[in-house]
Amino acid sequence: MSETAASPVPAKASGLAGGLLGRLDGVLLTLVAGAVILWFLPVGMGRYGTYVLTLWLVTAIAVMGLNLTLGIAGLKSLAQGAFMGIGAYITAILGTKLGIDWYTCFALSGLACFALGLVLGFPALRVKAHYLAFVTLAFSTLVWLVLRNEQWLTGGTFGISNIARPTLFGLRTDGALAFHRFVVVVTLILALALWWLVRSPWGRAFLALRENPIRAASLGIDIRAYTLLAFAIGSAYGGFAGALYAPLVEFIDPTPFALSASFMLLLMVVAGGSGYQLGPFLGALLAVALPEWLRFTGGLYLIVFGIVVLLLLIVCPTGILGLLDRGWTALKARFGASDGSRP
Amino acid sequence: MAELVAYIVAGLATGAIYALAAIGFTLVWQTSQTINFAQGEYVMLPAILILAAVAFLGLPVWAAAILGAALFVVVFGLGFKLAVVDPMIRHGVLPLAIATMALAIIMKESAKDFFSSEAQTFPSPFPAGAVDVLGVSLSLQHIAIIAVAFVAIGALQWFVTATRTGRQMQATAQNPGVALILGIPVARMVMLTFAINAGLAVLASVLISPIYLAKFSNGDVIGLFAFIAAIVGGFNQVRGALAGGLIVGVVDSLAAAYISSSYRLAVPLVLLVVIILVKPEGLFGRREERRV
Amino acid sequence: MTTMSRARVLALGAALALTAAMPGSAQERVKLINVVELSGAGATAGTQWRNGIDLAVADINARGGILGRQIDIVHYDTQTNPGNTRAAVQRAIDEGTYSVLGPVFSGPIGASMQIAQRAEIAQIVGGEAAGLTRQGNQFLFRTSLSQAAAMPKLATYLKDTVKASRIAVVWVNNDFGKGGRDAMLPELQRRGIQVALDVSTEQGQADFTADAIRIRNANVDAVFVYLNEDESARFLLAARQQNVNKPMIGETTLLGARVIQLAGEAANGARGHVGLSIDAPVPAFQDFGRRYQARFNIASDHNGLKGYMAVHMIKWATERMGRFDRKGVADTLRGATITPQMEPGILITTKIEANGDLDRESFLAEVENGQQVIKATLPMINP
Amino acid sequence: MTRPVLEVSGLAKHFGGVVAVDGVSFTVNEGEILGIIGPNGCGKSTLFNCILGQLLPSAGTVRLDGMDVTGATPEAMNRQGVSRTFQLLQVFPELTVRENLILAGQEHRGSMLSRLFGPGDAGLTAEADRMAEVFRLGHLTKAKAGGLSYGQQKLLDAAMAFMAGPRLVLLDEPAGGVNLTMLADLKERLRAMNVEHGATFVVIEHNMDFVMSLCTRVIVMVEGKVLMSGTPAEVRADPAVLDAYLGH
Repeated sequence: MSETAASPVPAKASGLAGGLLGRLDGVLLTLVAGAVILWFLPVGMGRYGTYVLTLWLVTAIAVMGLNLTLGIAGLKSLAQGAFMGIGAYITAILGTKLGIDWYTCFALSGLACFALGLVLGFPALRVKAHYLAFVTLAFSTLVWLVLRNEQWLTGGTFGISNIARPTLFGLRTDGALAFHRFVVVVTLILALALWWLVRSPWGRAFLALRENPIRAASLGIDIRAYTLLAFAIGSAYGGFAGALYAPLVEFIDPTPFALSASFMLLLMVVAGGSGYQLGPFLGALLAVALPEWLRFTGGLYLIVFGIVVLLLLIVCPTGILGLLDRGWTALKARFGASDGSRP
Repeated sequence: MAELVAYIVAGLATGAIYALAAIGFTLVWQTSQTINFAQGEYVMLPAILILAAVAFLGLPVWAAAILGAALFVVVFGLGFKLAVVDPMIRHGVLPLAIATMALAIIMKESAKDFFSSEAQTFPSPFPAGAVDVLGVSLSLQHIAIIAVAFVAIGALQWFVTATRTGRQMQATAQNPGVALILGIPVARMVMLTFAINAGLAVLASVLISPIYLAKFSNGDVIGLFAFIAAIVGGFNQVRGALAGGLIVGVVDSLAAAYISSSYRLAVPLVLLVVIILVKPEGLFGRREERRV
Repeated sequence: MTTMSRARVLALGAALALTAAMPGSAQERVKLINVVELSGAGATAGTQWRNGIDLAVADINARGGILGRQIDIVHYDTQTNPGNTRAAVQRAIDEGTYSVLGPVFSGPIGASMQIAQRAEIAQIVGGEAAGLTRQGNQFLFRTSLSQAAAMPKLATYLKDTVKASRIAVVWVNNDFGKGGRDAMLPELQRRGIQVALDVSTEQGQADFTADAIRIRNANVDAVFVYLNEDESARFLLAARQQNVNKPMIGETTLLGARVIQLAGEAANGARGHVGLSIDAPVPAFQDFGRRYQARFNIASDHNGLKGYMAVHMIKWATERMGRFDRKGVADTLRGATITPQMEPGILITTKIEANGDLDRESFLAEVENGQQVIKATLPMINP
Repeated sequence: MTRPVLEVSGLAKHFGGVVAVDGVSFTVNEGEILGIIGPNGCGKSTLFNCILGQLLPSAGTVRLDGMDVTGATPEAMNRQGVSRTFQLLQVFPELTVRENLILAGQEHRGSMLSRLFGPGDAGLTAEADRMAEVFRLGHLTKAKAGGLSYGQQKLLDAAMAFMAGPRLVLLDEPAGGVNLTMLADLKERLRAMNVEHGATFVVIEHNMDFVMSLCTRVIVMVEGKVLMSGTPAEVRADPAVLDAYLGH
């Protein structure tokens, strides 16, 4: 079972249930198994370890979205950090000022980012896909300015504190472990939704517009609609991640959503393996957990981190999973293919 | 009126710095499709290297400047090309762009951890003070920056259009494939553009550090503005990058003067978006080939 | 197969975290963890704070430690990011820190103060924003005056000494600058001083020329400058270049040794209110300044002093209790007055309010010929 | 009896001062296989791109089943039942043969919503496999398209053009670079599609034998203009054609 299959696996059966069975594959199994492991992993780990694990998952959600936009559909967005910020602020403001429950805030965060993605993508993608990078660069900084300047709404540089954590069936998730498990479930649901999406005809269309938009258009694929959707759905995942980030930290201010955050998220997509479904988890692990583990190197840990990332990219520009994929292919070639995909 | 002139001159001075950074940016983009997200750090670091040479080696400033500049051009011009760009370029624009982000982290953190987390004074090659021109008080340093930047860019333009090597470089930038067929040493020309990029960064660094003070975090703003300048001017033209830098500098200065200063940063960005919507190839860019 | 490898990676992480969380083997040592901005926007302030702490720990350990126990100091960088700060403070507590030191920026403090509060551990911070001590947190302590305490002194100075009636305010748009400005404006209004020009600048801003021209052209009596040290120096340089001949009034961040060092001649004439300054007419401060310069080859700003005092606050409280008691540190500090006679490392008599605010003497100073000259000493607000 | 499917009249395309297509008019009738030949650079591919919306024509009209579709987008043209291949190979190398075929057909099935929530193959696996079989690729459905031989990729490219059950197929040099055996296969398959499914074709081709043996009618283009049109026999016999093209 290869976890590295980026390309959609066609289903044999039709219908939702049959489709699910037909689509059973390495990615799905890894996601479910990973969720089970992560459910139990923090037991006895201390709140710090649990917190870092949770932060990793929350970051991975934002990276998953960007991976759809960039890795699958090939659109360069420099605003994923800003979308995360919009989600976090919607959740924090509605939650603390209006007392709206987390689930509504979560849905609204995703929805708002989806809508903003459409509004932003429409003019940007009018001419050429790579102008999206420039427009989102500007958007990112503008969002940050609004978050910082409009103190009446966002708390400005002082941020918003005391953001409540959600309750699930009357159970509170205030504790580190309870919230971690809550995030594991949400992450699994979002990852499964994306997994389904990538294997649907939509996913195939996204891939086609990344690989060869002119050919895709000649096959009747509505380039503009799919491009906008890929960007908007990816952005919505940024919003979802933000909606979890706010109650995780219980405090937000504009700094984690600045342009540099969008750059870091981009780095995570590429370093993990752009286009691979499990890449975002590895990329986020690299960016969230590696600096924490590197703290033993003392004050120079960020330099070490930078060097590790630089070397990683020089050695395998297609990211960690790209490297594994190549290795796996080489192994298969040596020992002969055992599964259906003959070369 | 006098006030307006002062704002514009100040804007032109910072704009000239952005232009130097943006020109290097477009040069490496043209010859090797490299988007250097460490461009701001490229302008930050030379001044730090020079100061470090003064502090740790006890060199006089002029010797430190020569050593620092040479070291920088070798390591971050040629070394960058060989060690980072060459192994990655065939995998497309994105992994390389991300690698330059990592490079930016390394440069910035190294400057901070191995030299100083604080701003440092940097000796000015030009006298302080101001001159009165038609009733407008203009800073000598600003005028000197504008003059030096223009001379440098003029020299670059001359080199590119009037010398054999320069024309070869230009041919390489426009079409490496054809250049190769014409017998132009493409690899050496590409190398040359990386060296020129590093050289321009050194110049920009030496020019601004007396005013801005040398500090590890200086690259953040300069990098962003150089990037904006390159897009505004059109990614594929030296002339465009020059104009883009100057426009962004002046717009920023005027924005600080006449528009809510907490949204000052927004003005060049809004300009950027408007230009993308109205003239996507940049103000001075060539229209890249087409699809309806 | 890959599921396995991922599990193994995570298990390894868990193991690492567990080892790290195990209490230190040294029974006769005390562990202090400093969580502070060593990279990102707060790196300059955070590095000074760390240096101050390192100097304090060296001093204390050289004199036999706290109650005979040597201090083990660990610094965790926050990248000036609230999420990372929270992780680092959580880690510090999981690793059994005796008290939490830092951070300095208000945002990261806001993100982490509940954690120390929940763990009932004292957190000694470098933040000055007025709001921090208004949330009823019994475990949060400052190391400097809050802006709410400092600004009235400055407003009075502007009114009575500078005799300004129209001023320009230049502030850095981060929590420090915005907090200071927001605390200052009502004080100015109360004293009938008009703010003719309100200039917001960016953190890390390099070019202040346009701001300086604006101020030169505004018809004001004085300029209130509330920027971080490096930006203050850049602003003073730009103002001098643009011939802004108005009195520059500010706080420690305008008059400090660092600013004078950087701005050179352009700093002359700057004046205002100084809380913690190595140039203050307090021998202990000056001695600290010399030793700091000798060790780190750089002049200390107020953050260096704050870090130094933070460790000594913990030392004093522990020795006062006569035992190591995490919660007790906070209880002992609250409402205490620490004098240099009781604890030389506190440098100046410091009164800790019930809410964690501080009260101290402070100074009015002016920069003359590249030196900070103290013109007057202001008494404590509630002695 | 024979209805015109595609009517092109006065179509022109200028690039700056260069006239690539200069007032071309022709009609394609249902069930016809129309060949367009001409020397390199005579504007054949530009003509295709103008008809199919890849380029905006400078002048002239394109009608499909009598409806004016001048300047419609490529995706709109495809939805109207016109599919095409490109001169240069344009399969999706990362996808398998089956997925390439599904991709070519999926936008003609169901709605956006059913494409999201419905089966991953849009119910097209069987049809894709059948089409692969038709184009002699049945044994390769699970292989990545990038790994096929050039000729096989050309077959796949052509097969993709038929997945949507098109009214009209425009093939841009389908025989280019394909070896003789494959070529016979391809020709036979195209003819079968024409006879069995009544598909209408326009073929741009250099390979004279291929065109002459496949097409029912041939247009000769020279320097952006139509030189003549007629049956293969007529074209072969025309001295002007020989002069302009065949003679050399």
